[in-house]
Amino acid sequence: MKNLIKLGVFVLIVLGMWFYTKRVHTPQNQNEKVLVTVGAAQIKGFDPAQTDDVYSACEVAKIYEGLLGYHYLKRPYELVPNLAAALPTVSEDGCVYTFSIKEGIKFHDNTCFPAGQGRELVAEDFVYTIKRVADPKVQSPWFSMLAEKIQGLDAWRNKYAVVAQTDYTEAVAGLKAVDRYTLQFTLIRPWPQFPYILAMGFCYAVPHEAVQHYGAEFLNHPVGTGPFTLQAFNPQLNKLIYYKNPTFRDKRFPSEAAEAYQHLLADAGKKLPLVDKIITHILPEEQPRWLKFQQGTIDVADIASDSIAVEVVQGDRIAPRLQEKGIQLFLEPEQSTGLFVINNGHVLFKNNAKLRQALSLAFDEQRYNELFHKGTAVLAQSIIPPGLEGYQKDYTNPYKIHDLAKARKLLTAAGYPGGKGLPVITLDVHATTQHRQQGEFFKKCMERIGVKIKVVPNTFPELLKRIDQKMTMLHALSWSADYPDAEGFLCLLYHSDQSMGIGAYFNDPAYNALYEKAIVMQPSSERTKLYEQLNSMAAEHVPAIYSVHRPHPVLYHGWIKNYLWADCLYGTEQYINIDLEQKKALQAKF
Amino acid sequence: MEPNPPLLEVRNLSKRFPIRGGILGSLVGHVQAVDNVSFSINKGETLGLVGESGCGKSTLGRTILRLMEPSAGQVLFESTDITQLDAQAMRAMRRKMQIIFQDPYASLNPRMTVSAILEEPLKIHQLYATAAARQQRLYELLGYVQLSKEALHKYPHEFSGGQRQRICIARALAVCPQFIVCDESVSALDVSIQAQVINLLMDLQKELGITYLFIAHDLKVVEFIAHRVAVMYLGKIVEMAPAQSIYQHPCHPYTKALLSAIPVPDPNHTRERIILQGDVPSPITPPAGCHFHPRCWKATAECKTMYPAPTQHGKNHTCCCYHPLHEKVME
Amino acid sequence: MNMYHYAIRRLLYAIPVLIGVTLVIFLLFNVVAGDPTLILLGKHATLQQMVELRHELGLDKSMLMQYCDTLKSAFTLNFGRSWATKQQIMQMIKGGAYASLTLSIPAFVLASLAAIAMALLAAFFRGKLLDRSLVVVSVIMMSISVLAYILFGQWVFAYKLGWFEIAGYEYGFPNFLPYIILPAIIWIVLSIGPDVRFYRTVVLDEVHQDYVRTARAKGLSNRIILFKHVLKNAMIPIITNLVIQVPSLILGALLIENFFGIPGLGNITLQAINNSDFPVIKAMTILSSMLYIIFNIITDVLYTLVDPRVKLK
Amino acid sequence: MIAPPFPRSLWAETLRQMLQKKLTVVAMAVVFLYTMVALLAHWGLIAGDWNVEVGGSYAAPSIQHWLGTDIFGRSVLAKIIKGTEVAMSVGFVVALIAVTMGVALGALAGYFGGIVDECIVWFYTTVASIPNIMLLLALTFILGKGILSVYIALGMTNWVELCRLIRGEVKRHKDQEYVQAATALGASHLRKLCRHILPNVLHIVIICFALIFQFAIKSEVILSYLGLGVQNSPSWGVMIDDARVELARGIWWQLVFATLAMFLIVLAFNILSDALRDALDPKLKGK
Repeated sequence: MKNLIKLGVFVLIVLGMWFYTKRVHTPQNQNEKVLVTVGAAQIKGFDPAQTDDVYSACEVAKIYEGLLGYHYLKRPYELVPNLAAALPTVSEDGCVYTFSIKEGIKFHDNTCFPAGQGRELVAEDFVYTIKRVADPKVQSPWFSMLAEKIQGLDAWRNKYAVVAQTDYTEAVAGLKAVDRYTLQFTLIRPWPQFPYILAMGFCYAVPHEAVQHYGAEFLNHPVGTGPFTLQAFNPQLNKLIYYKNPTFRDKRFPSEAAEAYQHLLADAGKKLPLVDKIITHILPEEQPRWLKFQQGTIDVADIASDSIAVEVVQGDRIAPRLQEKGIQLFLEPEQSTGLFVINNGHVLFKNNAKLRQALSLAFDEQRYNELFHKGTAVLAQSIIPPGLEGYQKDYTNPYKIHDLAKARKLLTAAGYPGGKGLPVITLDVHATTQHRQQGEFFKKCMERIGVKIKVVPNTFPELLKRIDQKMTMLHALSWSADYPDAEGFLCLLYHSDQSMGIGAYFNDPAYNALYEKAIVMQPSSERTKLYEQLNSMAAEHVPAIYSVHRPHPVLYHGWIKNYLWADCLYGTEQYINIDLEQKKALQAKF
Repeated sequence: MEPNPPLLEVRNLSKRFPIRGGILGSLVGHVQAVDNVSFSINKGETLGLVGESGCGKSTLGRTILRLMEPSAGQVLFESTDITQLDAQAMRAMRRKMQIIFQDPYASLNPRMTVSAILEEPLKIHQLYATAAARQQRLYELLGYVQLSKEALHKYPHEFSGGQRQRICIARALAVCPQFIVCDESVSALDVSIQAQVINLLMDLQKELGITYLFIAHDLKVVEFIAHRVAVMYLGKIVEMAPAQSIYQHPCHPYTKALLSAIPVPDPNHTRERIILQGDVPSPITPPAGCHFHPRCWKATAECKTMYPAPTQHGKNHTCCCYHPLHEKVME
Repeated sequence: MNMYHYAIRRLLYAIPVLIGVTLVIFLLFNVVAGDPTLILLGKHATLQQMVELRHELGLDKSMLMQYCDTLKSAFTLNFGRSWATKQQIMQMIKGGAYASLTLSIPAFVLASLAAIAMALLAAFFRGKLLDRSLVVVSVIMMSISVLAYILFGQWVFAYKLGWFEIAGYEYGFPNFLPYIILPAIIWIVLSIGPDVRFYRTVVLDEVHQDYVRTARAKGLSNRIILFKHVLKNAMIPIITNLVIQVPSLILGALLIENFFGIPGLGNITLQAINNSDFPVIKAMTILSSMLYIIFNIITDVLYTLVDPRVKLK
Repeated sequence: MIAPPFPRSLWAETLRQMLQKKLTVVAMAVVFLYTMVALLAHWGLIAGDWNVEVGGSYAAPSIQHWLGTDIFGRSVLAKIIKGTEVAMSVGFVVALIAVTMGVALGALAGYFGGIVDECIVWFYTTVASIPNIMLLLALTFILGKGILSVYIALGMTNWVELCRLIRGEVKRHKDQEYVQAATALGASHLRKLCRHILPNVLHIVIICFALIFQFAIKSEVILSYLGLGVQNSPSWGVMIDDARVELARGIWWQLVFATLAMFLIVLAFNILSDALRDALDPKLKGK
């Protein structure tokens, strides 16, 4: 009995503490604008050169900035200068890019600088940043993007691959800081996509002082020029708190907008960033993420990869029960293509276009769209997603019409009447609930023409490994744009032994020749034609079964203003505003 | 001198158990359970082996049957040294020598019926070709131990202690052994049952000519059955003599002490009662000299230095003592 | 043999076990599971980069040398950096251990107290309705899947009823308290079933001992016998059972931590599994094996210390 | 002493004792029912059509679809029935593997002692020291995925406790007089082990079998959560795992019914193993 009493007392104490902490927690500075967001995966540190997943890239972009960026309110995407004073001047031959850099940009105040005062950003910082990506000691996953592109960089890298200490003072011909604010890149051959690359995360300016000061721990001590600062990153914290950067330069909210975004101009001309603080929760499971959003404790929820999206988004509208609470939906098609990639190097599929076509015809993308996207996705005809050059709105892939009779006929023609003689085909998927269900759906589709599929779930690295080692027959992947140029998609079917891409291992001489011709061209209607031609080749050879270009729904609460999502846009939190009045009013409804 | 060699002869038999200790489990000593024991048993004879618990008599019994491997010495059965036999030959030899244990509860497998228990030895040694012949043999065995045929289909837990011991006897008899070690076979039974079982064993000896090594912890039990008696103390046989001789003229003080512990069913009978001082010493570090000297009322300095050699005190009466109670036993 | 010899022997015996553990881990993760370069370099990797990286990680050394590295890391507790997050593994583990322990210690203490109390109650009312229902309830609690508890608990109690935080964690006392309550309750519900059953039989075993009969004969009340005498003696198996559970506290509850966003060791492990992050998996495995071994030794030594009946073998 | 009308082995005695308790009988009935369902499903007599779409995606439970439908419009009822086959086979095979390993190694170690014993003890201590989840993971790395690796992985991680118990018991029984008697009769090692010792430790095996059976069924959920579970066949684990992304959408039926199906059989096995323990070896309680 005594034990029971003790137990009771203990429980009471714990409950007391709980109520106490509840009380301590709720009051906040009512006038502080705090944006609460959520990430779905562990953040892998804050080193721009190492960050290669979307979730970490979003966090890095709050702190670091690049030479170029995209206009927040214009579509199609428009490159705008960010740390650069203006867009670069390009030489006649398309090989020399010259940038001038804005003056007076300061790095965050940090102990790595003398007196803790952030130093001014100069052209030399970009030279250092690019060299760092190429440094064999850093082993940046992004180097392949720059490989054989910039004059002298590959030689520099190869030299230090066998030397213990990399010497950053050794000059690289193609990377030159002409003066304090002028930067010059010299390319080996024309590369029209280069400015897009400079807008990507791994080219964000990194101060060498921080890298030297923190050494290997640099990834936990971000020092950038961006709108927000983070004291230090603790990987064991599922909650990141960013503060407005007090030394941020005078950057203003844009005052021009595309037709569709005119309503977002209320804050035009205001100094950025607009919020004082960002809190980012990391919650790997879908259920708690969604429940917390519904509870109103998370402001913005990117639900694109969640199955909940099916429930919430009805057509292009939000479910009424959510609308009542003032929840807003932002829905744009993603520049991505969902694929059931065929390993074209596999003995079964190599030189057997009919088999590939039969599978493609048997796949019921309409039903797929309904089940997994409630019909909101765009059915994919080929590899290029809508919104990119080369995408043809009216084009219909002859092998993308769901036609079982034709599929059976082709299967017979391929030598496997009714699936007879065909081994069980494996389909490797990422082992998440949703991907597994998608795999099962694919399996059910193929069963109708007598093709047996076995779904094999993998962890993501395992999946990549299997693809890389050409161990898969089919695998499900989704490819998203890194930059707004269809080249990023078309290259996936180009034969190259450099990197695996999506692992299609497709090798068609006609396609390869056309691709080589197109990629060195500056944007033009001629290039568009070539892109279209490549796209329809990619459709009819069926190196992969294209499923859908999925929509990207994001939910946010009514008090969040200026919210916008787009594929290549990172670091957009600086534009977001919070209506504190409305927040009070709406939160009363929860 | 007998014209025939003895059925069983034990020569200098020893059994040591290693003791491990220390951090690495190295050898730190031995338990000398059986120490250089020699004796022989003639065909049709019963040798009673008596001693306090822990003196090594059970170990001796089991070592003779090679249920434990001896550390040294020989066991000759019909002039064959069984300690040298390989597994195959030993198995064949086991037909000739059997054992009956102390605890009739632990010595029968509770998961087997009596018929399975009795049949097992027949199967192991492939004694009867047909099932019917085996069945017949089982009935015969039950007859020997005076159990009914119904017993065959029962499980051990359905029997009383005495009945179980009969089953054990039947099992031992199954292979027609010439020699049986009775390892305290009656100690766990009630006194009335003890007598029954002992009578049974004696009847069987008459009928089948079996030789017994009868192990017990007091002299009384052995009195009726044993032709000769050996007394054991701390791994050594201290006195061995024909039954009559030892009961009437115990030479060793220890034997005397054991004898004095037997109650006599006569209220008028008075007898000097010897109560031994102290406990049995540890067999790991037995006392120097005569092992019995710390408890002996006749011990002298001599006893503490060297173990006494066996001396003859009459026909077949040997004793290891410097101060025997009877110098010469009357014949 | 004395106590210290025994303890030292047990410790020495741990060495072959530890070697066994590292060997198994090494075989599984270095030899079988293989190449980390893709995990590290991602989809843009080039062949040359892979070769460079293998050299950097020492994967081009001989198997024996690699095993020595593994062994060395086990003894120096220096596991290097994670492949997936590039973080110092010991640093991750330290942070994770804090979060895990803030959940598991209160949950463990409460669950144990509750289980002991329930076991005593059950033993006190042996054979009565209360006893039987306690046993049945604990069996029922054991029979439901963890995942179901978590999903329902979070949905119903945290979201629908709003009693608890849905998910999240904050370092520092008492900030973490609101976040650990629901996970702790689920933990308690999960672990109380087997514990109640175990403790109940332990207590009942003691009840059958002679000293209880003597105490009864002296006229002591059932309550005093149960709490004063029985509990005191039953403490030995109870404490042993508690100590043996300690290593599992440190690893935490994999699923619970992941669902409630608690950045503990369970969470680290699961992330590592999902990322094929072998150094982290190896470190976690070696550490928890070592803890298991150490706590087993502690239990054994404790046992002999407390209970003179146990012989030192 | 009045002899019973016919002789009873200890096993028959146990059975009689167990049949006297209503709860135990119910538990046995549940196990029997599940076994029948599993067998019928295995032979394709029921739920052979689990893969057929019978209604719309995620239809709530109704008259037509008693337990609702899943994402593809397949009947949850049919999936649960088909899942019974998977669960029972996982339970059975895992328990079989674990018991075989545990008994074989435990018996060898306990019977022969010496170096054999030392090696086996070292082996199982090593295995016990490695957290189960890591072993499962590593084993599926090696074996690939699928039901076979589920069997082996769970089987390989659940034998240690049984091995420890069997080793102790065999050690104890080896020195019992009935085994010595068998030695004296010239029985071989194999005969002593199989005919004498093992039947006397079989009760532990039976109890552990029931415990491992239910534990394996429960573990399958965790494996499914990690993506290492049963593939290409409906299993309760996968259905519960699906609820991770379904429950928040208000789709509760897969989770509830799969949990319920699992709950019943696990509960039945728990009750049964308790009853077996009470009847066979009261000393083993709580182990």
